[in-house]
Amino acid sequence: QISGDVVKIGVLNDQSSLYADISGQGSVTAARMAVEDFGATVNGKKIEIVFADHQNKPDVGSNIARQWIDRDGVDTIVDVPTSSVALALAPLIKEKNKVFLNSGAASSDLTGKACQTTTVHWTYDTIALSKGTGGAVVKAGGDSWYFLTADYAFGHALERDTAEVVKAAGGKVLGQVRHPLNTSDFSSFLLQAQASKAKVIGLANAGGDTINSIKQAAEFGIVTGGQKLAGLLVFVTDIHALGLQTAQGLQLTEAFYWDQNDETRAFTKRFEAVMKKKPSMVQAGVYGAVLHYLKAIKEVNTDEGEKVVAQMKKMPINDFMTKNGSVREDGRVARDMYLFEVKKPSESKGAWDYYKPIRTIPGDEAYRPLKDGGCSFVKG
Amino acid sequence: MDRATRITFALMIVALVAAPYILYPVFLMKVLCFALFACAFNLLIGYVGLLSFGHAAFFGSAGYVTAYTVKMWGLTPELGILLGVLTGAGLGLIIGWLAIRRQGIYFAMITLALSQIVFFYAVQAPWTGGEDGIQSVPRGRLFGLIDLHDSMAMYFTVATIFVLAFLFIYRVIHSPFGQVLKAIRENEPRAISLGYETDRYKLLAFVLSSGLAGLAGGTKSLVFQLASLTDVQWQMSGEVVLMTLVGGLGTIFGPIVGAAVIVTMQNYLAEFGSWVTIIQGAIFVVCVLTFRRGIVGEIMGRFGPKGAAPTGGGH
Amino acid sequence: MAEPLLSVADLHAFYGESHALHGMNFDIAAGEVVTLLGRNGAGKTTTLKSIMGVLGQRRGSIRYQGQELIGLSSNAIARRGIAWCPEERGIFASLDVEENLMLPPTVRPGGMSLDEIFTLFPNLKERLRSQGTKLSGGEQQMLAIARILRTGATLLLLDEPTEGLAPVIIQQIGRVIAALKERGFTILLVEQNFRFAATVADRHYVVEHGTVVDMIENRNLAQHLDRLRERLGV
Amino acid sequence: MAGEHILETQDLTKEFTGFVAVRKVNLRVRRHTIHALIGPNGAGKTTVFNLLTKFLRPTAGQILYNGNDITQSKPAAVARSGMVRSFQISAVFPHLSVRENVRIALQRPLGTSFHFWKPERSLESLHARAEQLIDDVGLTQFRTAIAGELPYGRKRALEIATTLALEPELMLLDEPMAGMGGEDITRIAELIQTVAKNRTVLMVEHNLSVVAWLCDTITVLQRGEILAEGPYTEVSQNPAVIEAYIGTGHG
Amino acid sequence: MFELIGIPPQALFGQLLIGLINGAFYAMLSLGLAVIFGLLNIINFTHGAQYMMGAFVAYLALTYLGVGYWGALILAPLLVGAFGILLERTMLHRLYKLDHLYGLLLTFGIALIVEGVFRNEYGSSGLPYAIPAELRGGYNLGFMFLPVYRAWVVLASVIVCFGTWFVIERTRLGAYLRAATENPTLVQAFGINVPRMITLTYGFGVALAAFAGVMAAPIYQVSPLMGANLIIIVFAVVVIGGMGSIMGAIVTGFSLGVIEGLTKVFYPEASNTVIFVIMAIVLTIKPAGLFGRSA
Ligand SMILES: Nc1ncnc2c1ncn2[C@@H]1O[C@H](COP(=O)(O)OP(=O)(O)OP(=O)(O)O)[C@@H](O)[C@H]1O
Ligand SMILES: Nc1ncnc2c1ncn2[C@@H]1O[C@H](COP(=O)(O)OP(=O)(O)OP(=O)(O)O)[C@@H](O)[C@H]1O
Ligand SMILES: [Mg+2]
Ligand SMILES: [Mg+2]
Repeated sequence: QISGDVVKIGVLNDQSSLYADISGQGSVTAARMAVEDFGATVNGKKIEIVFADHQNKPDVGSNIARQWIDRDGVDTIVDVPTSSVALALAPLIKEKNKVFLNSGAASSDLTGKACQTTTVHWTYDTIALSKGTGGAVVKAGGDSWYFLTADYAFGHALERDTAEVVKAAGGKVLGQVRHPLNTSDFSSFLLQAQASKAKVIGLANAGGDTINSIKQAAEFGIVTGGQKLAGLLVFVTDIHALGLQTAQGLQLTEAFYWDQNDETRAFTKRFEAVMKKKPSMVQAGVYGAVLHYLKAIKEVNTDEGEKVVAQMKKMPINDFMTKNGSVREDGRVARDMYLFEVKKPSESKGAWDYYKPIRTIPGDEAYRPLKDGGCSFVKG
Repeated sequence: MDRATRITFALMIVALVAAPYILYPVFLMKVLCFALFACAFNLLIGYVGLLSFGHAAFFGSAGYVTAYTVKMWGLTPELGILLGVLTGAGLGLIIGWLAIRRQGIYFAMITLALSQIVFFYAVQAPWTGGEDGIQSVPRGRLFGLIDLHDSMAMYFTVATIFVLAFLFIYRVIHSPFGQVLKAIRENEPRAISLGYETDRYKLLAFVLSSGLAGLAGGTKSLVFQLASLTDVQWQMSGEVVLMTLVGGLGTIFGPIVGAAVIVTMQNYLAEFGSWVTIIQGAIFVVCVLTFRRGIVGEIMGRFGPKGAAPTGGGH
Repeated sequence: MAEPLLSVADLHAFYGESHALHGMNFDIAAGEVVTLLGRNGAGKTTTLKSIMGVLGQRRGSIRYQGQELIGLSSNAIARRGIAWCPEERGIFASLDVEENLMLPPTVRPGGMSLDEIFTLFPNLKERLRSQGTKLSGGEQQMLAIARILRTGATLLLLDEPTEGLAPVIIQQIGRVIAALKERGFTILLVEQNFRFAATVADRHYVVEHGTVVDMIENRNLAQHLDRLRERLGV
Repeated sequence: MAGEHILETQDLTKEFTGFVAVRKVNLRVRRHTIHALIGPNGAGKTTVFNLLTKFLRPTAGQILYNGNDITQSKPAAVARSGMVRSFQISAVFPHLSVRENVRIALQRPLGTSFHFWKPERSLESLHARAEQLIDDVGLTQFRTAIAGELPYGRKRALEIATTLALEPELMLLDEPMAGMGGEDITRIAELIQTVAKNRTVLMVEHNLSVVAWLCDTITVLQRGEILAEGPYTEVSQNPAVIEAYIGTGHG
Repeated sequence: MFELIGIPPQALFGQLLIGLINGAFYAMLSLGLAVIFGLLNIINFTHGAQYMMGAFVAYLALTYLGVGYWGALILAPLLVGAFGILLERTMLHRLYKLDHLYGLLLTFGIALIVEGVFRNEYGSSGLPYAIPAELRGGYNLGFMFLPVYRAWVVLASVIVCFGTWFVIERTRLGAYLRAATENPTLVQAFGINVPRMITLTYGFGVALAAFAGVMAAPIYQVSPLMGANLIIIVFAVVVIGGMGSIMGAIVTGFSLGVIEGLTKVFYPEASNTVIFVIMAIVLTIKPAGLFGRSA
């Protein structure tokens, strides 16, 4: 019952712009490693990998997805950073009864309002990030916030989720400024944030916008002036782009850091052999997701989306980055998240030695409670 | 139509009928939508000499309107598309009216500016769904009968729309109106001194073009069951310029070829990942340097009757 | 007769495929004023363009002061002391009248001074500050001539300099040309208005279909008048 | 149909930033005459043309055409009302054939010019007339030639043919003979004479022999003001005119 | 009345100053574009990429050659300028007689290639570049904290802008350049080597972009796409100023910075769009832009 007698895995992500570094070819490599470790076949059927660039555009993404499923017999679509693309694909994949293993996208709606029985949201989401970073920062005394928010759906979501966390933890939100995507100069917004006298400036944006905000915050003496920055969607690659000189002291949440333990270092070593750089949490997540998917197929011996995902939800997850995690009913993968702080240049022992761990956020508290998601098929 | 055109047209029809049994229909539909879009654009640049850098506004907003009315009001596809066309034309009337008195690059820029304002609206307005766009739009039943979720049915609907629009454009170009347009492109003051209110002719041409762009946009949003910011972005306006140029500016079949080439490129290059843009760039460079009149333009220049080739360059 | 200043031999010129000059032959001695007469489309302008080197495709030979010009770029040709006043005047819109006037670099000493120029063309002096193309048709023509008088070039190629000029101005131009001849300038003049040509030129070449079909000395123009009339169809 | 004057201006004035090109000109053009506007370069002739045909708006003054005030109307409107101009710098549609050039002018009266749904065939009825006009200006062998490649003089001829196609009541010709060889001049001059029979012509021309030959009335402009007016014989004797324009001993 | 809008005056001063600073950047960037368009009639869509190259040269010079910021300010314009000259000689020079479209398409293609190559080499999320030690810190103006580096940006930009303006509008060379844009054939027939002049001009325009790139490196994200996002805005600045008008580009650059700055306070969401609103308004009122010579 394996369609086309081959299990075809389609890695669909940003190969050419904003998120190419955190996903891109790296994710493809991660997927290949997973297949390798699983063994080239599942129940005697070959496993193939294809990949493509969705340019962060929903229409391009869904176009490729359709083609893959209708014409090329792809059985699962993996990674898909950029919430808008992910949200466009989820229903499509469900309609075709294939599997959607999302590692790259942030939107918590994927397992909330927009949940699908064929979707698994693997690595992280806006809630986990805001809970991790937001919660921790408030605990550390940063109880008044001002948001720098990208005026896009994901920015709003990030701001909304974090604001809730902050309020829940007894902090207050003094205001926010919504900036257009791809703004090059943030000094004006930063000045407004400064004027708000908030203790913490939450950066509810991504990629270049985040980097520019942090760079210019340093330049305008925001941090030395006593205010703290909280990057809500920051990847290790962004830190690399900033340099420790500017990024030091920044607190952020990730699901994986290459230098956590021997297992992660081992994985990184293999990954680096191919990619010549360190893996991001998204890429690490792709590995885990693909491996788990193949295990599920092995059990149920079919590639029908619903069945496979149902099986994935039955089995616990255990790999180098996820310890006894689980796929929840709504498709959310519950696993530990980690709060890090960026080292000072003096503390760093070399290239890519950027983080020091602050605390681990256990899976059951890191994510949104099942019932609050508003996912249609979650009963109770 | 002259003989060459007739033959090419016949071949095109044959190809359109045969294609879906060989190639992937959704891909073909994408090509057709963009071909139509490019033809609409070419009507303006190729035959009036107006370079609009804001056509995405018509293409995209028509897409939104069609998607929204079909999804939210449950309109039938044909009505949805019709509304799309009207949106395009209406918007065209406003933007055209503001822009039409400008010359050359300034015309391009004012259209760009206005389309960027449309884009801003699309980002801000709640009903367009920000960068998520309007998703999982039902294709519905054509005239309440034919179920368009069957991709063949959808394909032949799109193909029909395309052919009709193509014939319409051909007729416009070769109408008395078309003649005046040519004259205006060649020497506007002279056309005025012959008693033509050139602005009105240009405006009408602009509205026709934007309406057709709307047709393309509306149809596309049904094909992909999605309307998104991509289609209102200035890059989209740029893309249609590229398609037209690659195919052959001011040639009747050029835009179609151009669209086919570019879309195919994007489609099959997608697997080259990060090399896509490089390859794309290289192709544009080659186009401009080696066959500037565009694919079709060059062919006509080489084999076609003398003077048949479009006139690249000028002002 | 001494080695001519300019000698054109078997000159062919092309616009794309269309063959405009079919073997022009003529020469000009230093200090002479020579006209090319001919109907519209005969090839007069094309001849000047070929000499100036602004027309890419040309064959044959154009020798100036004994050196071959074919193969040289137009700026090199200009530096050898040849100046051109085009048919369509070529006044620059983005420059004001003064800038237009001062634009051509001086290639030789001995050009006219501004004062001399202004005494010839009083209109220009009044309009120095206005945009070049805002001048009237005739004023533009004057400006186009005036600016090459400054450069000190020794061979002037004038393409229909009297077109659209008022009789008084035409007479002025006539005087200018005479004055220039005095100073030893050599002038190749393209004219339609042969009554004017007769007042200034030493010799006339008659051009038809891209070749020289006749040459008439100005002094015995009288007896050949009918021949010329019939050739030009006046 | 008001009066013997088809065109009248009252104190027509045009000022360009700080420079008066046309000053209080009162021009009267009698119906069915050929009227010449001459004057030194920069006198304001072309500007007057541009004012009459609304390509420039007057700073002050009025323009009456057939008795009604057209000071505020649009260029195209003026052209449609039967006052048509030609340009000093020749104006054709370079990439169209000679015949198409003329046809463009002919098709307007059909009133189908906005009909984007009608076939081109609907214009073929015009070819006969077009070719006749082309023959009239002696371009017979150029009918199908591309206008842009005609030599200068031919372009002028074509332009006149196009202007004639509009059956104008009043033709404004700006230096129609400029850059033409004797042969063409004669032909065009005769042409003008024939067409002038049942219409009015106002022309700018520097070629005095042509002016003398063709024109009934001559207005001499200088520095934007009318210097003299009258028949050629009279004007050409006027010392002021000789001094300012004609000069001694015919150019 | 500021309070009515809810912004205390001194904060507003701060915003105005910031606006001016950003304006300095727009001015510097649009300058090169204006020069190139004005003199070559080419809409140089590679400008963004060349700006990016400038920033990257700065980074590479630092990491591999140990050449610091000041060195880069010289080195980058030279290298990138040379690259520009290469482009002009090999490709652009074939396009002058053609419609703007072709130049735009070609340079756009080149931009894609360049950005693609850099992305393959250095990834998309960018590279670090710190503010040079001499220019760290800032002045406390009471109503705001003015980083030294920003002050330097303004200074440099003002010098570069007015230097360029003077050369083009007030010198003989400038007159040649302007004339050459209109009728190169004739200018060459006057004895001026137009092709070489044009090549050098393009090189200069590109060098300006690179210079701006180096200026940007310490404060903006240094990534292959840093220019792609900017080009359209900068281009808009040039258009508002009037294509090819140097003064126009400069004035518009600065004033736009200020207007954008205010928008960032009163309607931040629109701060990227305001420029287009202005462009629409300006072109509706002044068909050829603020300083444009209307045809
Ligand atoms: N740009 C061009 N393309 C094609 N043919 C041209 C071009 N310019 C001129 N010709 C042709 O070359 C021939 C000579 O033209 P040229 O302008 O030299 O004639 P001319 O004697 O100067 O006429 P005129 O007295 O009208 O200036 C003409 O037959 C003309 O048709
Ligand atoms: N747009 C303008 N701006 C400023 N001055 C102008 C403009 N147009 C014309 N002029 C000036 O007005 C005067 C009259 O110009 P006009 O073209 O009417 O002269 P004209 O009588 O046609 O001369 P010609 O016989 O040489 O064509 C000239 O001095 C000219 O410089
Ligand atoms: Mg000539
Ligand atoms: Mg005139």
